[in-house]
Amino acid sequence: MTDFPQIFGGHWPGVLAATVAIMGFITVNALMLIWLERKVSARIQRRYGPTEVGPFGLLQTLMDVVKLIGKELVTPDHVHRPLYLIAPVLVFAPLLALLSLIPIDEGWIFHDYDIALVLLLAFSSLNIIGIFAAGWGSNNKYALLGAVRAVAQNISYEIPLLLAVIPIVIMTRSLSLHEIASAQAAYPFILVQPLAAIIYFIAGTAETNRAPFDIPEAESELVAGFHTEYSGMRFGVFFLAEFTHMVIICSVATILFLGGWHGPLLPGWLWFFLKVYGLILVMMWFRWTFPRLRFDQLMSFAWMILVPLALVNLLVTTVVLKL
Amino acid sequence: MAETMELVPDATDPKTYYLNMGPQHPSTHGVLRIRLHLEGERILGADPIIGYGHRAHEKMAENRDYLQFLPNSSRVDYLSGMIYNLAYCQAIEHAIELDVPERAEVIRIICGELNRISSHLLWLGTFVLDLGGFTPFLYGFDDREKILDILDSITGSRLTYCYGRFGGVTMDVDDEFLRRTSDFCDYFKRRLGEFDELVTDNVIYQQRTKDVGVISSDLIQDYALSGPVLRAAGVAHDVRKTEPYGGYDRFDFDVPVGQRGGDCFDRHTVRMEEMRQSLRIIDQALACLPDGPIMAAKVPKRIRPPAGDHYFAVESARGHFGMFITSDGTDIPVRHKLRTPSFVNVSTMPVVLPGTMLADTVAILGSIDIVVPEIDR
Amino acid sequence: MLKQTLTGARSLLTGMKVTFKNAFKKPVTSQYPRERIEMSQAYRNVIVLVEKEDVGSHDCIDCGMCERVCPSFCIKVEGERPEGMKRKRATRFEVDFALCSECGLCLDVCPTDTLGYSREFDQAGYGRNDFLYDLLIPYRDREETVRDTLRAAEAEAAAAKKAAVAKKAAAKKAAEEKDAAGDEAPGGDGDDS
Amino acid sequence: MTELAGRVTSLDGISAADDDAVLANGCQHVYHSQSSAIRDAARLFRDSDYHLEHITCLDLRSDEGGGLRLSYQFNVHGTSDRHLLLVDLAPDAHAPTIVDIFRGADWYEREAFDMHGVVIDDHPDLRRLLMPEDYTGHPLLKDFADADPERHIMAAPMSEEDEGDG
Repeated sequence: MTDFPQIFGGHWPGVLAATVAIMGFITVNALMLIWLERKVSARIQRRYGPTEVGPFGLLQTLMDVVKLIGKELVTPDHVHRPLYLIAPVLVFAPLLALLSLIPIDEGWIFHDYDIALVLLLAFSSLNIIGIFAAGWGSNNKYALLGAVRAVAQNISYEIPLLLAVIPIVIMTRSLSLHEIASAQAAYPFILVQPLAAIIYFIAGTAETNRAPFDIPEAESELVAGFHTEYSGMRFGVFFLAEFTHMVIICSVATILFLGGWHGPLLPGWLWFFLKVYGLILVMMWFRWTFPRLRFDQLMSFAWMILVPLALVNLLVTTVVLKL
Repeated sequence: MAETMELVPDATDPKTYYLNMGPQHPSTHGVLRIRLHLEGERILGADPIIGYGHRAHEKMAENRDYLQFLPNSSRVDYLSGMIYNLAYCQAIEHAIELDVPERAEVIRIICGELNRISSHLLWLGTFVLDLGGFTPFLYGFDDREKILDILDSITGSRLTYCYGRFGGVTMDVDDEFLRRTSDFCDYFKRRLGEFDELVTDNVIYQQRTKDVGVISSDLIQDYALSGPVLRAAGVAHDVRKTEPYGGYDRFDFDVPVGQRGGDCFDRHTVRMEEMRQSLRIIDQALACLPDGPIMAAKVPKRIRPPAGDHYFAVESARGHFGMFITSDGTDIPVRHKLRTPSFVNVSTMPVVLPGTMLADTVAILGSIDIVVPEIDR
Repeated sequence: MLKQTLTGARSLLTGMKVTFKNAFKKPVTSQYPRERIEMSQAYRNVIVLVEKEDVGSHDCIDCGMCERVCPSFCIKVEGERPEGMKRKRATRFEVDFALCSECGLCLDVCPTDTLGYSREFDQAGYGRNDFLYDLLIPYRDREETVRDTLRAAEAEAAAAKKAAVAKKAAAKKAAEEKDAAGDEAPGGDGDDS
Repeated sequence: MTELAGRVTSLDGISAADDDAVLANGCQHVYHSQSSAIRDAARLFRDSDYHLEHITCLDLRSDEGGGLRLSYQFNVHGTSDRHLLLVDLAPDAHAPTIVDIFRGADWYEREAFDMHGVVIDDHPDLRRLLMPEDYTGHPLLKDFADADPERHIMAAPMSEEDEGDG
């Protein structure tokens, strides 16, 4: 294996360089995704979307970010200051670590841990602490409601998410993302695990708080949910985190079910990104098509439908593998 | 008796809290404020506080002569301004016993029904928006825009039409208008199928609306509900049928009723069906549009209804809209009471909301199709 | 339960099909400053004084009907009777468009039909006084010549009328004389226009 | 006169209005009522499946006297049979509540209190409806003076010469 981490080594300068690279990717990626989201929604709704800044309005989000950065950071009087200030950081920080775990192509990975999948699931649950800190620290009823909903939702949907991942782990006998992806050279696992793939994708959409599961920030009832009181770039960081989280969920889905970088003709990394952004497009398509579920329906959907289905799937997988 | 809330929250009960929904809130459709008493996400009490959009239409009516109130009439409810505008004209014609030429009557019906469809479309869009679906909102607006273009071509305005006059209408329709209207009808019949696919059949949409916010038949008499809210509860009452005004008795249409006992989904199906019935009326009206004048020959220059009370009701897009005009024989009314349907529908909220979830509040408010300025007048 | 889930899933897919189809249709919005939509023929905006062919200018006679009928009280008209003329001419016609509600009642009552709607649609301003329009501006510079021609026309019309009346009276007188000679009826002829 | 109208007029304090004296265009039956009889009448209408269409308050005060008047209008679903109950009140207006009979009367009564200053006795929650709670005055009274008279534009009635048929 040509070790990508060798380029940076295990040393501090390497870690720094990796961090910078990931930060750069996160920023550019979020800018493009926001543009894409706006274009997709516009086309679905038979509008044009951004057209003015740059070709096809590509630079529109850059301008928006410049505006957000230029804005005064307002800290309302009534907030719990430490929590309020640290919340955006808490939401954003775990995502940096997560991106470093994703193999983009054969050997293109910063750190190929043996337990990468566990690490990934653990880290991706961390940002809920940030969301709750934002809701609690804002000292605002809407924000608090949004935060409470977010916590309940994320905890509920972790379970089907995990249950959908376990069959893959059983099949490959590995927790390393790189190895799981490599194992799919012949065929992607979605062909043998379609149910797990669907459950993973639904639960993943819920994990990222995207529509139709966007109840923590349900704008029609909770104004803006947990980030009601945030403005300027603090709000921007929440936004950045949401889009990065989307990339992570879709990357993992690609690795687990869609065969990672495997594909004919095109180079591996290109296949990988094609699959990831294809999934992201589907998520956007969801968002602009469906109404939002109610909170209790969301919970019962997780516990009454997704968890039993995932359990049955797990059972069937183990039985079949044992035979 | 509706349980009313104390003005000071009960600080001793740490499990419950008060939430001011509005006056600035994305889903109150204007500046409505509802004080919600909540336990977690469950609503224990609701107290709508209105008046933020109060524009004193009734006081204005007492300070103007009858003709000068005309532009106000469509501003009472700006989403179905045509219906309200024509209703005021019809009320005055009714009071001074002025006959309207047949052509003007049919034109009024076409415009009124187009306006009803546009109002229902806006309701559909905002209601799905309240439930979190953004796209049907813009599809609804797109079709509504087509109606506004058609109405714009004869009235010159897009929202607050001042199209009716006592004794007729201001401008005659031309062939272009008739062609566009019938084209729209053909198009919209197909389009409604698309809305059904995208919205009505959607499982999430059904989950959010079925058995939610039941405004049942026992509230009907208490509150004198009207319009789609009443019909969703199962009573086939339509002012256009019970007291046909303005020539509605010439047309053949059905009054849809709800099948599920008056929940949000019933109100949805009733409105969808009403749009189809409106299309039916327009089709018939286009086929039978007579020639002739569009203004009555003898319209008195000074409108002086005989002294006494005059009540005139129409079926607006939201329900029974009544005008209670008390005249003393001069050209300025003593009192011009506007009995608006949203006012009645929102006054049921303290009874309907308790026991539902916070997200349902938004759905229920959306489903009864409130227009806040119409509540406040 | 399973059946419900399946029909639910199918309805979701149908919804996605609808949005997918719409995503490839042409957008219905227009890019405003670049494209402009043509205003409808009936379009209403701030009122203007229409140039009348027979006058060569506006034909506002300061009757004050529009001022009185306006529900928003946003019209101010003043006029004077030019020397040697019977009809009045407006010397001031102002509309506070910030108050106007475009109801069109003023157009309805205008006896000379000289009021019309302008075709503008993109007024904007920084204060409420920016919408105080003086409708006489386009006619100011030719007002004197218009008055001269009107005066001449009026005189001509009056002369013609007088001649006609005189002729009529003469004919009547002749007829009366013919009918009953000796019966003197005082002819109450005087132009009462 | 229908059977219901007969029962209404048989109540104490209610009499049918003379058709010639009172014009109520659009209403089939008109009654004059004492304020004490409103509740009985409302109960009767409720038992006959009628609903309360609106309560309107009028300011009829003039130099010759007169006071406020409440108009209660009842109707029935399915057909149309309007009954209008006119209740003349003294200038220091008090009226009984009918909220316990028709819950929908709640806001109408609060509106009458807010706009005309009619005190509704025994109303469970008599607050202002449309105006802010700290507002003084009752805007729909004829002698209500706006705090800023400059803003208060009165209509200029048309002059007598304009009268005539168009």
